[in-house]
Amino acid sequence: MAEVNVLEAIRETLDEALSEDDRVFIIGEDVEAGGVFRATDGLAKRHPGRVKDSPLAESSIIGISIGAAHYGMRPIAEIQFADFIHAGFDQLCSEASRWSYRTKGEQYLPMVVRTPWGGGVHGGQHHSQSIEAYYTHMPGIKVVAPSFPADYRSLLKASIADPNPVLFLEHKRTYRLVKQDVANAPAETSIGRARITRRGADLTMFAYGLMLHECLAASEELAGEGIECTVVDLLSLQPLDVETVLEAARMTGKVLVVHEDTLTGGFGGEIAALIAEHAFEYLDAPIRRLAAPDIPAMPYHHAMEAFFMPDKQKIAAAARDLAAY
Amino acid sequence: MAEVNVLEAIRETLDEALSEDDRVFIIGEDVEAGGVFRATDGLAKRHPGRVKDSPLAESSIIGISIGAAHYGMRPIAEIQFADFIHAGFDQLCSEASRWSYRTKGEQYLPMVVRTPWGGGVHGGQHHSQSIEAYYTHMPGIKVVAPSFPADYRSLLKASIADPNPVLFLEHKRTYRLVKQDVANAPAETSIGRARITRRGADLTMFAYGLMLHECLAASEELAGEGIECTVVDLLSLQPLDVETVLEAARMTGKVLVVHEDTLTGGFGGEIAALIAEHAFEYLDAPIRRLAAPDIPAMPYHHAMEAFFMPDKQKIAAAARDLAAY
Amino acid sequence: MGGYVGRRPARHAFDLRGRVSAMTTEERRQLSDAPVPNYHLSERQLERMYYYMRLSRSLNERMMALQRQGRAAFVIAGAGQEAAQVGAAMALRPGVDWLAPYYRDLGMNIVLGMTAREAMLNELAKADDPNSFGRQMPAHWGSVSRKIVTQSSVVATQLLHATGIALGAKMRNDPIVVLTCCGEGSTSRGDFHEALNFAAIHKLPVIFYVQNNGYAISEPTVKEMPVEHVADRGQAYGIRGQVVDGMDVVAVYQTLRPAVELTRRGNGPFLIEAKCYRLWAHSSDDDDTRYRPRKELEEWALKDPVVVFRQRLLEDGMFAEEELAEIDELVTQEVRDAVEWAQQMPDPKPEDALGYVYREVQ
Amino acid sequence: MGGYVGRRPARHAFDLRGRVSAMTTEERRQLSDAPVPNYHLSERQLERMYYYMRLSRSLNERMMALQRQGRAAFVIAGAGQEAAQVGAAMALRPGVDWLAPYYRDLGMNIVLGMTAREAMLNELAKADDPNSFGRQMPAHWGSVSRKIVTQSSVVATQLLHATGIALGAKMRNDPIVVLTCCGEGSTSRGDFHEALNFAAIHKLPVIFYVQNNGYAISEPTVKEMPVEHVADRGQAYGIRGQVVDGMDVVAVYQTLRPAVELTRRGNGPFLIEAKCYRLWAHSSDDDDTRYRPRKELEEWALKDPVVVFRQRLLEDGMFAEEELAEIDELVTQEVRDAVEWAQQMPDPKPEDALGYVYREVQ
Ligand SMILES: Cc1ncc(C[n+]2csc(CCOP(=O)(O)OP(=O)(O)O)c2C)c(N)n1
Ligand SMILES: Cc1ncc(C[n+]2csc(CCOP(=O)(O)OP(=O)(O)O)c2C)c(N)n1
Ligand SMILES: [Mg+2]
Ligand SMILES: [Mg+2]
Repeated sequence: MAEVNVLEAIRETLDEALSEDDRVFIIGEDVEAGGVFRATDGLAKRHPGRVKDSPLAESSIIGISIGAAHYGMRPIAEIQFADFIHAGFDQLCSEASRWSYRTKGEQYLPMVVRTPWGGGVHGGQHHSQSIEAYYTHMPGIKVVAPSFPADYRSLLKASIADPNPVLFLEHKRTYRLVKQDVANAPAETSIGRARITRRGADLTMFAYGLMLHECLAASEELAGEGIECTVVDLLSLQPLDVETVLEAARMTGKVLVVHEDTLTGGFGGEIAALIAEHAFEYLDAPIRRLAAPDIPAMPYHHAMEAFFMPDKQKIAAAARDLAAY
Repeated sequence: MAEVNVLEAIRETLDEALSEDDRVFIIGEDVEAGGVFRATDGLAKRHPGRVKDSPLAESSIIGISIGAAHYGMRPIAEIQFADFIHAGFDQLCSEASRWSYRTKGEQYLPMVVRTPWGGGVHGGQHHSQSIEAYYTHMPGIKVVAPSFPADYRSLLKASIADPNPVLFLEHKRTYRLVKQDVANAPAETSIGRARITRRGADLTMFAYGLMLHECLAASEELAGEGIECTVVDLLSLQPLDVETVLEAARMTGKVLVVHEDTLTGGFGGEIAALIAEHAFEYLDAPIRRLAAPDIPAMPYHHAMEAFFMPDKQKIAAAARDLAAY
Repeated sequence: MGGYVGRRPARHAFDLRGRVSAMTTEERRQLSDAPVPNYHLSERQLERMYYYMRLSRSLNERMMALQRQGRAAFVIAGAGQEAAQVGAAMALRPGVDWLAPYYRDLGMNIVLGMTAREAMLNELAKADDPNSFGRQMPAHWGSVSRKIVTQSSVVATQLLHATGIALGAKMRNDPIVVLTCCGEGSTSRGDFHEALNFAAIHKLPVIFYVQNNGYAISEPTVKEMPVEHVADRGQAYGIRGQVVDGMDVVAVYQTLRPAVELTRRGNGPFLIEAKCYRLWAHSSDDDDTRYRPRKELEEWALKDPVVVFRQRLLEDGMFAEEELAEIDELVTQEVRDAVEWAQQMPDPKPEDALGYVYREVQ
Repeated sequence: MGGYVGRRPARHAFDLRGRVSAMTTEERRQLSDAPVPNYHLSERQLERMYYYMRLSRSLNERMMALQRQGRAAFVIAGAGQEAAQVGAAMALRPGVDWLAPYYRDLGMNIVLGMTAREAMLNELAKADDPNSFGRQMPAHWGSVSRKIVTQSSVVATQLLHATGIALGAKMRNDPIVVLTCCGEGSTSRGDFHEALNFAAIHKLPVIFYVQNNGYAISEPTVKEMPVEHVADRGQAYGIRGQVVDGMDVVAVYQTLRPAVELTRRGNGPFLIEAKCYRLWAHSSDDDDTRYRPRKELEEWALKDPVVVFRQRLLEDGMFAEEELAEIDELVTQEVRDAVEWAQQMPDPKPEDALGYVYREVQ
């Protein structure tokens, strides 16, 4: 049986990449000891000198990865929590995202920045954040956010092989929670492709990360009530599979966009706007966004955390409303 | 005659604030010599010790302003170009935006970060950026982006008086270009209020900064063709005047959102999404966004710069299409 | 250290000062405020030092126990750094000077007036936690009345806030000092550099106090810096760097005290490094057996600052065993009371997640 | 300095090397590769130095003239820093060593092979500008073949890129050196600290080369740093800090040359500060009369590195006036040709704004 969880899928993929390509190396805080989530457990020993502890300085982790990628290495940077990537924002925005553009592709950066994002682990304000909206608004950076172990595997592979900077988002709540029989998983996917994970005629949900699982759970429940949902796993947020997004919206005419990030300025706005412009004639109802409230993500106490996060119940409730419209 | 340009309106308002409240001070690069755009010209001499040159370090400009505001001062930080604020992203996101939230308002930060944004001045990739999308997605920060001198004045005053961190965006192309007879200007506005600048029944444009002027110019032209436009000056992006936005969308049923920032993940997505959800029944056409293409902002050569930026012609063309829908 | 009683809220069950006066039957135990030879501290100060350190440690122990029992979600503790924290905080003028601490600084908070009950409200993320009302993880301190600056989890950002406070104070001719703390690993961050640079250029009244506990999570100091001492980093800014034995509360106090007053008098910033040791894992989430040799830990455990200080007070004849045991017992009761009390206190309601994103415009 | 001819593209109208050989009628002028006493540089090297400096200055002068005529939008120049740039770049092995420069480094680019024509394509943002094809402002260098790293306008970020290149090279046992440059003001940024810290911890082959020209736009050095020398900042990392007279091209070369080779041999990073002076305003947009005393400028103008080096070569009898005049004339022609040629070259088309946001997946 080849059932693995998200963390195992990541660790194995990293191990393979280190074995297959000696330009690949890992850099980040505490990665030699295995990282705080153990994603790099055992790799320092198996690949001596190629798993490198960095000082506690995120701008340097990104900036040095840029230099190393430019030189010809294939760095995989780990930012311990997505919440701490902010100090590297400038290196990502001013530098990594523009390297190819400003040299017309003569200079380029095959680098990956992996980071655990999202909530549901009592991480409080600084160990729970969703950061995708900042980086999907940064042409030149790719942003990937899988939900299932097999996709973590194929997209991490693709990210390492990609000649561009890829922000690889790992939902920390799913690390050990979500398992999959990888052998029987759907075919490998590639960066820029979304997947219609479930088909139903009544409405279409869009999600990624933990929320994809909540959407699937809600859909299951709704099916029992006679409401059939289409669920789209976006997988890759930048580039976004706009065709699949529009097709899935047109299929049902009713759209529910779900994310864990706060509402205003969140990535859901982009999805909604695309649909409102390019699938307008097919719409039978207002485009509904379900997201966290506009407060700094996310309170620590479990009751407030639960209030903050969208979940199966909240999704099902929104979907019922929408279906009844 | 009280005609002043944007720069003069800002300078006079800063001067007044320094005179009226001895907790106010200015900090930033080259501000003592007047700043690269001369916004603080003469202020160091008129207010000794209260206009402070900082070292070339943006994280410190923001972080020190946070400390000073916390202590009880009213710092006005200047970031020389919006393009260089990125190194201060962490201090704004992790700290300034959460100060009040994480102490339930017991601790708070009356501070302003002024910065020149936008293109059209041959500033190339790093002296032309639009940064509003990053900060409108940061609950706890207010974001203001006026278009006319009188609004610069009243909103800068309001920003300095505000007990929260305010990002005050000054469109550098308009600094000397846009003039107004301030004495006869519309009434003072406050943070969180948009203004319907022009009324017309055929379609509604939303814009801010330089693009607001381009929208007005396009509307003038379109009026000659019999297309009557409503134009909304958003003024304050966070908090956004959602009511006025929805009202203006409902008035015409056709919406054109314009911004200078790149399309994907731009603030226009939020406007479009709000309308697609809350004014859906009133819509007679797809919601159209006109924005810069998804490339790192913005190329230096004037031909490519012009290609990048939306302008009167492009706006008029999009509006004609929309009106004909 | 005026205002000692005043700073302890009335609901506090155990009043060390009350206990001390009850104890003064014997002439020799009339705790004096005069400096004791070899210590340059008074008996009263020494007793307080021990009490604060003991309370800090006991609170941390009890928090960890609660976490293991599943009654608290997360603990990050100061065990091993009590001397560094208590000695430094006692050099401040409470209610006057400012503190921009870091997560391990429970000991500093206690010196500045945090009660055991408040510490437990914080640990349990209760609605009345005065630091963040359950909005932040435990050990993210903050208090307006005690002049303790709210903080995030992002290390080293507070060094800039402290610098900004010092700038404000200097502009207002306010004779205060700002003490700000971080770990040695955190000195790798750009904000450390930018803060020290600015503070030194403007000769601001701020003390950068680095508690070098040997590790940044799993990374030993050599992975964070190419020089032997954090204090060496001061040379880049012309800032006096000082190293002090952070396991010795008396040495810490004696180093910080003159630094605080010199800084207050306008001599500009200090960079002080307290060499100490993280006796526990990084946090309740961390398993330090993966990276830290047990032998090293055992050696350092012999230097446990609370134990060593107790021993020294006894050996020097400053206090009798019973006297210290009485403090220990007092602390035990105080902590027990705090846990029982705090556990009954209300949790935040789900909707308490909302509000105060912006402070209302007056 | 092999490959000198090879690095000059064929389309280049004037070949200094050709000129040199045409000149060798007189025995004494047979330019030798042997070190000259007092210089430790060969005649050939000295001639090149003068030529590079002269060309750099003349290009900058012509660019500024074009800007004043409205034929170029923006100029940021290296005037006053030619000695610091040419002396340093000549210590590198071209095509082997890497350069992560900053905007003023026209002189370095010339040493590493940039032609006058290319410099003018860049200034005029022409479609064929090899640095950024008109996508970036002038003086944002970059060349794959010359190992010059693309850069943004954001100061000091390149120090981390250089560190990353050095890390890669060390991992691959590639015996290269990375030279990276910035101004003194830029050393205030966090990225400076993070780069030096990492490079020193890992003993990487990178030289941090700071051209201290006295100002960061309007801010004199005292507003950027509390120590006298940028080189002092190295102490925080145990990095050898060196100060060199950046107005003296020979001194610069003699300081950089051993540093480059020591670094190549694994001795770890250097921090070298070249004391020079920004002879012009910050850029074509800046009016330095607002903040810079004319007297100071006049004093420094007497030390103009191009003039002083020319004088020295004459006084020491290294070259005759006619010989240097011939180089001057050659440069004048070269620049004139470059301007004429570049102005005819195609501008980018509007749609050239698109494309290459991502490199195609192979
Ligand atoms: C900017 C940032 N990056 C990473 C982390 C995760 N983190 C929390 S504590 C820590 C180590 C801090 O080490 P040190 O500064 O020595 O303080 P100590 O915990 O040892 O007291 C790390 C990496 C963080 N909180 N902030
Ligand atoms: C991060 C950042 N902030 C501000 C600027 C604007 N700026 C451009 S050059 C400069 C001064 C740089 O001074 P210095 O490092 O001494 O270099 P110099 O120009 O004197 O050679 C400033 C403030 C910038 N380019 N990048
Ligand atoms: Mg530590
Ligand atoms: Mg300079």
